[in-house]
Amino acid sequence: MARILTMRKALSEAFRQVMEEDPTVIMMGEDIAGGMGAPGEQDAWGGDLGITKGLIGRFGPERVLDTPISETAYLGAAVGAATAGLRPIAELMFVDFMGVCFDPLLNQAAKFRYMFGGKTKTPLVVRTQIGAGFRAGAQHSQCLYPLFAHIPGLKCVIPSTAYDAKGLMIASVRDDDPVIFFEHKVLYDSVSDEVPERPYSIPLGEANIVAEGDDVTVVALGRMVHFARTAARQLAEERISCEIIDPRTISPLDEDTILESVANTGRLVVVDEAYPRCGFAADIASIVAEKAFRDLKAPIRKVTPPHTPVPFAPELEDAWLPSPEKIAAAVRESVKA
Amino acid sequence: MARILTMRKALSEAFRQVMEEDPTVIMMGEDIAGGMGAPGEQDAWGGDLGITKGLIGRFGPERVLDTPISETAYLGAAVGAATAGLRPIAELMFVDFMGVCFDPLLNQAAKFRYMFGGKTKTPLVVRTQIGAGFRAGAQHSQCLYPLFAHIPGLKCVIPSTAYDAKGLMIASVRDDDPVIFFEHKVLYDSVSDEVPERPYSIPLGEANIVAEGDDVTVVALGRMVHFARTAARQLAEERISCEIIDPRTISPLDEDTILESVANTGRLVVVDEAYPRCGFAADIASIVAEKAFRDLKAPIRKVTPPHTPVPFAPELEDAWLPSPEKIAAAVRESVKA
Amino acid sequence: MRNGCLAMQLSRDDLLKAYRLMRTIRVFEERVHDEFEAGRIPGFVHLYAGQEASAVGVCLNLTDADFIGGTHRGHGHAIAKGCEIGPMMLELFARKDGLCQGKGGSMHIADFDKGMMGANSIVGAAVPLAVGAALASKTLRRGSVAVPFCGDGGANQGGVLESLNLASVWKLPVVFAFEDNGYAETTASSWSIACKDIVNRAAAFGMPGVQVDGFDFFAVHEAASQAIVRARAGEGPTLLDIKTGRFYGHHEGDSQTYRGKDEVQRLRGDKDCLSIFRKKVMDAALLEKKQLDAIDGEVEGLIEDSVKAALRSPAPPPEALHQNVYVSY
Amino acid sequence: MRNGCLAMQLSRDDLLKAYRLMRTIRVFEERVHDEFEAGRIPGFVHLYAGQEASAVGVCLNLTDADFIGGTHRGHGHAIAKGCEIGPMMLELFARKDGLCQGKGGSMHIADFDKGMMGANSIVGAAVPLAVGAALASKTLRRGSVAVPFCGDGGANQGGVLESLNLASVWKLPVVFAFEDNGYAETTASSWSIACKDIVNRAAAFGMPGVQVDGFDFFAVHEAASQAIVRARAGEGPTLLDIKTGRFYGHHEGDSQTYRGKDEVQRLRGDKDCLSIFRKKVMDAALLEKKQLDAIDGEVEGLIEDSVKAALRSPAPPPEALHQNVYVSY
Ligand SMILES: Cc1ncc(C[n+]2csc(CCOP(=O)(O)OP(=O)(O)O)c2C)c(N)n1
Ligand SMILES: Cc1ncc(C[n+]2csc(CCOP(=O)(O)OP(=O)(O)O)c2C)c(N)n1
Ligand SMILES: [Mg+2]
Ligand SMILES: [Mg+2]
Repeated sequence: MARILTMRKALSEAFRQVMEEDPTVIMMGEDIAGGMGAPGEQDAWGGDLGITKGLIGRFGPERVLDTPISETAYLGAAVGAATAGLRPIAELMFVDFMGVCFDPLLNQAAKFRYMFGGKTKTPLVVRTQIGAGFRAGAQHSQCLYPLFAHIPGLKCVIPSTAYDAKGLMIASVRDDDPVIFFEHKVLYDSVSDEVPERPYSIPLGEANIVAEGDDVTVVALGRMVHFARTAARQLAEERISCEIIDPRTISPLDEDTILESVANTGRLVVVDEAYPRCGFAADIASIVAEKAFRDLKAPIRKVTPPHTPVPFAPELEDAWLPSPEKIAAAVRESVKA
Repeated sequence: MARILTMRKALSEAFRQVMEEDPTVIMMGEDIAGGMGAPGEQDAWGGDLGITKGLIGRFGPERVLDTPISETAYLGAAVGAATAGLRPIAELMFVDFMGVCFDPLLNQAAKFRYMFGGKTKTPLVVRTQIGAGFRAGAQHSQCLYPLFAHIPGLKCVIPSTAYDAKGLMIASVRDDDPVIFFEHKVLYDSVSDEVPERPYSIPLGEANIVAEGDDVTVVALGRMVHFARTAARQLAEERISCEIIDPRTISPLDEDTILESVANTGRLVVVDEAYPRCGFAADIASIVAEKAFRDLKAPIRKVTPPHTPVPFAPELEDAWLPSPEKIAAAVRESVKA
Repeated sequence: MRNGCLAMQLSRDDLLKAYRLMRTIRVFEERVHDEFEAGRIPGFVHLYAGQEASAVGVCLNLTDADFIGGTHRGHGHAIAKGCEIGPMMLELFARKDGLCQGKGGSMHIADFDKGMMGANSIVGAAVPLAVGAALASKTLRRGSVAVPFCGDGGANQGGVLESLNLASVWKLPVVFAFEDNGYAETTASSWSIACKDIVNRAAAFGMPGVQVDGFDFFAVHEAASQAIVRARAGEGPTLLDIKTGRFYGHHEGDSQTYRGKDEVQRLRGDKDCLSIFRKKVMDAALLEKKQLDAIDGEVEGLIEDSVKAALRSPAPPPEALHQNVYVSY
Repeated sequence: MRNGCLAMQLSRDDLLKAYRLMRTIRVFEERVHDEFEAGRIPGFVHLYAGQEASAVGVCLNLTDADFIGGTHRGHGHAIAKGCEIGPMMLELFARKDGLCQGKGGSMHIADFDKGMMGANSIVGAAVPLAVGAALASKTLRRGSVAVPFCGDGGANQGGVLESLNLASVWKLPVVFAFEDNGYAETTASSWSIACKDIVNRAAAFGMPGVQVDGFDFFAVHEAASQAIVRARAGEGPTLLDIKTGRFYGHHEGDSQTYRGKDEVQRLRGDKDCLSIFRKKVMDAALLEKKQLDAIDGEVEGLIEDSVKAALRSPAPPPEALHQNVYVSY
C-alpha cells in the first residue's frame, strides 16, 4: 500500500536514518532542538518549523547541537568538523541569513578540495529554507540559490516532492562534497507523495522528467514544479503538451536531459522563483542557446519574478511570484512563435 | 593635448573631485590611509594598492576613515550613514571578502527603498577589487559581481578604461542608490587613456560600443574588453569584423545596445571572467535568446573560465582565464556556424 | 543592577508622556495579538509587550534628530520613537497607506523622519546601521546620538560585536541598548551568553557598561540618560544591559513550552512595568490615578480606531510591485 | 604578562626540537624573502620571521592528531605543526609536487595529515574552522585539541568573536592563540583593539585569558601547555594573548614607513626569539653552543636543498586545472 508522506515527514525520516546509519553524522543549528538552558521543555521546537523535532531525544545533545545566534561561527565549525571526521548537517534557518555567514561556504568549504590539491574532503550539508508565500517580507522570502550555484565547489539541491526530498537528503549526507540543500517553506506541508520507508538515495545530478510531452519543454524547480504541473493540466485541455523537467540539483546540473527534451520539443520555457538577473532561468536558457540552438523553433521564455525585493502585502507577493497562469501564457507564446 | 592617465590616477582624481564638490562624501576602509596609531608615517599606504593615497592629507581623518578589520560593522555603518545624510564610499579591499559582510548589502542597502515604501534613499558606493592575474590564489582572485547583480536594488559598475572609471565613479557617488563598483586589480596600472581634468559623469546603464563591426557582437566587461580588442584585431586580419560592446554597468543593464547590435550581426559571443554558472555571460545570453532570438544566425557562444576555483600556479591561472585566443576561436566558430 | 531613583529631572508632562507611550505599546501589542489570531494580520509577528519600559525609558531621552535601530520585535521601539499608530497598524495589515506602503510589514517598520531606522528581521543587523547614523551625526556635527536595540540572542552575532569595537575606535555617540529578555526564541540567554551577563562584554570593547532593571522605567531612563549625555558630549559609546521579559511567545504561534511553569504569569503579576510605574508615581504623588486611567481610555480608543481604519483601507495597487526598487528606472 | 620559567618539563630533545623548528622557520622565511625579491615566487607572501617562538611554543605541545588553523602569515604555523619543508617550498614556487599541487600557494598551505587545517587568506576564517575540529574531537572522543591562530587585526573580525563564545558555550577543547604583532597591515593594534589588550576579551566570552611574552619560547610554551592540558581535560577553551613582532613588512613589498624609526632594528636586536632562546639554554647549561650551531648548519642545508629542488621541478600539468573541484565529476 502506498505510504504517503509530507515533505516535512520525509525529511525527518531521512535525518533519522542517516544519523542511525552513520555515527559521524551530527546536526547543528539555532533551536533545532530548543529550550537550551531554559526552565521548561527541552526539544521545545525542533527547529522553527518543527522539522528536526525528536532528534535530540533519540541521538542526544552531543549529536544534535543547538547554537547561539552565531552563524559564521557554527557554519565555520561545521566546515572544520567536516574536514576532521564528521558529517555535519548544519541548518541555516532561512537562506536570507547567508549575508552574515557566507565566507565558510564561499571561500572555505567550496575551495578546500581544489585549493589544497585534493588533500581534504568536506562532507557537509547545509540545509536552509527558501521561498516566498508566507508574507514574511523582503528579508525572509528569498531563494538565493543562484548565488550558491555560481560558486564552483558547492553542490545545490532543491527538492520538489517528498520522495525527492528524502532521497536527495540521504545522497547529500553521504556525498563527500559540501551540499547546500534548499527547502521551500511552502512545500513542507503542502506537498505529499509516496515515500518508501527504507533509506534510499537519489544521485545528485539527475533530473526528473515530471511529465512527458512533445510541444514545449518546461524546466522548473521546487515549488515552481507544482505551478508548472497546474499550468500543464490547463494547457493539455488546449492540446498543448508540456514536458516538465525538474533538475532537482542545479549544481551538478543534468544538462543532457534538458538538451534531449529540447531536441524533441524545440521550445523552452524556464520557470524560476529566484530573481531573474544572473539567475537559474538565465543559466538554463544560456546553456540551451549555446548547445541546442539549432533545435530551437522559438525564442526561449523565462518566467520569473520581476527584479525587485519580495513585497510584504499578500496581493503584491502573489503578483510578484510566477503563477500557473503566467507559465501557461509563456508556453502559449512559445507555441505560437 | 591629450591627457593620458592610468585607471589608478583617474580614480584618485575622481575621489578628490567628488569629495571637493560634496562635503557629505566620506571614505572608509582598511588602511585606506594607513598608519593609524602607529609610530611612523600616517597615510602610509593609501589603500593596499595606493589608490586612496593623499586623501586623508587633503580631507582629514573625519572624512577619510581607517577601520579595524570589521567589514560587517563598517559596511553596515556606511549603509546607515547613507540613510542619515552622508554619501559614503566604502572600500571592501577584495570582493572575495564579501563572505564576511554581505548582509548590509544583500538585506539592508538593497532593500531599504522598496521595503520601506520609498521612505529612504541609500546613496552608498562600495568599491572593491576583483579579478585574477596576480597569482593571488582562490580567495583573492574572484570576480563575484554576478552575486551582486542577482540582488534587486544594487547597481553594479565594472569599468574597463581610465575614462570610464572616472566618469562612472563620479556618477556612482552622485547616484541615490547603493552602487557596487568593481575595480579590476590588473587594470589599475595596465590601462591608460585620455581623461579630461574636469569632473564628468557617465550615466549608469549606458553601454559603450568599443568597436563597431558587422559580423559578430562581442559583449565583454572589465579586463575582458581588452582581451576582446586583441582578439578583434587578429580577426580583422581574417576579415571577420567584431562589434565589441562593453556594458560598463551590469545593473542597470543597457539591453537595447546589445539587442540592436545582435539585430545587425546575428551572432553573439559573451566573454566574462566570472564563473560561468548563473553568471554574467549566462545572463546576457539568456536575454538575447529571449528577446532577439529571430535575429540569431548561430548558437550563442560563451567564453568564461571553467567552473572551478582560481588556481595559484601561473600556468594554471593563465589557462583558467579567458584569452584573446579563446575569444577569437569562439568568434570563428560563431561565424562558421 | 542599577535601580531607578524615582523621577529625577522628569516633569509631570514627561511622566505622562512616558506612561502614554508604554500603555500605547501594550494595548497595540495586545490588539495585534488578537488580530493575528483572528487571521487578519499576515506574516511573522513578534510582540514587545512586557518590555515597554525599555524602549520608552531609552527613547524619552531622544529627539527626532536622534536615531534608533530596531529589531524583529520592533513595534515597541517604533512607537517609543514617535511613529504614528495609524500608519503602523495599516502597515501590519498590509495596506496601501501603511507606514511603508504595505511593502514592509511588522518586521520592517521604518520612519526615517522620526529617526526610526527600521525594525529589522536580520538579527543584529540594525546595530552597525545605527553606528553609521552616529557617524553621520559626528561628521555633520549634528549633536545627535544613535541607539541600536539588540536582543540577548543578537548579542552573539559577529556584526554586533564588531560594532561595539568600531564605535569605540571611532568614538561615536552610540548607546548600545541590549534587551536581555531571557530568551532568543527558545534558547535561554544564560546558556547562549558565555559570560555571566551581556554587561560583562563592555570592557572587552573599551566602553562602560551598565546593567539595569528593564521593568522599571525609571531605572532605564536614568541609565540611558547618562549614557546619552556622555555620547552627546563626545565621550564615546556606552553599553546598556537591560534585563527584561516578554509577555508573549517569541512570535505569534509559539507554544512557549520552554518557559517555566507560571513564568509568564509571574512576570505579568510582579514585573509589569505599567503597574510598577503606576505604583511609583502614585506613591510619590507625582501623578494621580485618574490621570493615568484617562490615558488608558484614550489609548484604547486610539488603537481601536487604528484597527477600524486598517480594516477599511485598500491594499497596495498592483503598480506598487515595480515602484521604488531603484530611485529611477 | 606571563614570563617563561625556564625549561620546566622539557627534555633536551624537546629543546633541540624547538630550536630546530624556530631556526627552520627563520631561515625558510629569510630565503623566501630573497627568492621573492628575485621574482621567483609568485603571488602574495607574508613572512613570519620574528614570531617563531609563538608558533613553536604552542605547537610543541601538540601531536599530529591535534589541529591548528593558520593565517595568511602561515609558513611558521605550518612548519611548527610538522609540514615538510620540501613540499612547502615547492608549493610556494607553484610546482606540481607542492604540498597542495601548486594550486594553493603561500596563503593556502594545508596538510590535514599533520593537523594543519590551512593557512587562510580570509582574516579570521580559520578560527571557526578550528572550533569545528575541536567539536569533531569531542564528538568522536579523540582527546585532541584545536588551536586557531589569529592576528590582532583578526581579533576584531565578527566570526572570530562569535567563535570565542561558541567554544565556551559548547565547552570545546580549543586554545585561541592570538598573535598580537602590533599591526594589522599598517594599523596599530593599540588603535584597532578598543580595549587595552586582546586578553581583556577573554572574560567577555567566559574563558580564562593569559598574556605572554611572545619572544620567549618558554613563556609561550608554558602558557600554551597549561591551556592545552585544561582543554584536553574537558574544561573548555582558553585565550592566549601572545605579544610579538614581525621582522619584515606586512607582505613582501611593504615599505613599512608606518613603523617607528629603528623599530625593526631594535626588534631584531633585543627581541630575537632565537638569541633569547640560545642565551637561556646556554646560561642554564641545558644545551651547548655547538649543538645549536650544528642545527643552524643543518637547517641552512635543508632550505638550500628545498629551493634547489623547487627550481628544478615542473609546473602542474594542464589537466590539473579541472581536477579536484568536486570529489567526482
Ligand atoms: C541572522 C539571523 N539569525 C537568525 C534569525 C532567526 N531569529 C529571529 S529572532 C531570533 C531570536 C532573537 O533573539 P533576541 O536577540 O534575544 O531577541 P528577542 O526575540 O528576544 O527580542 C532568531 C534566532 C534571524 N532573523 N536572523
Ligand atoms: C576578511 C578580510 N579582511 C581583510 C583582509 C586583508 N588583510 C589581509 S592581512 C590583513 C591584516 C591582518 O592583521 P593581523 O590579523 O594582525 O595579522 P598579521 O598580518 O599581523 O599577522 C588584512 C587587513 C583579508 N585578507 N580578509
Ligand atoms: Mg531575547
Ligand atoms: Mg598583526
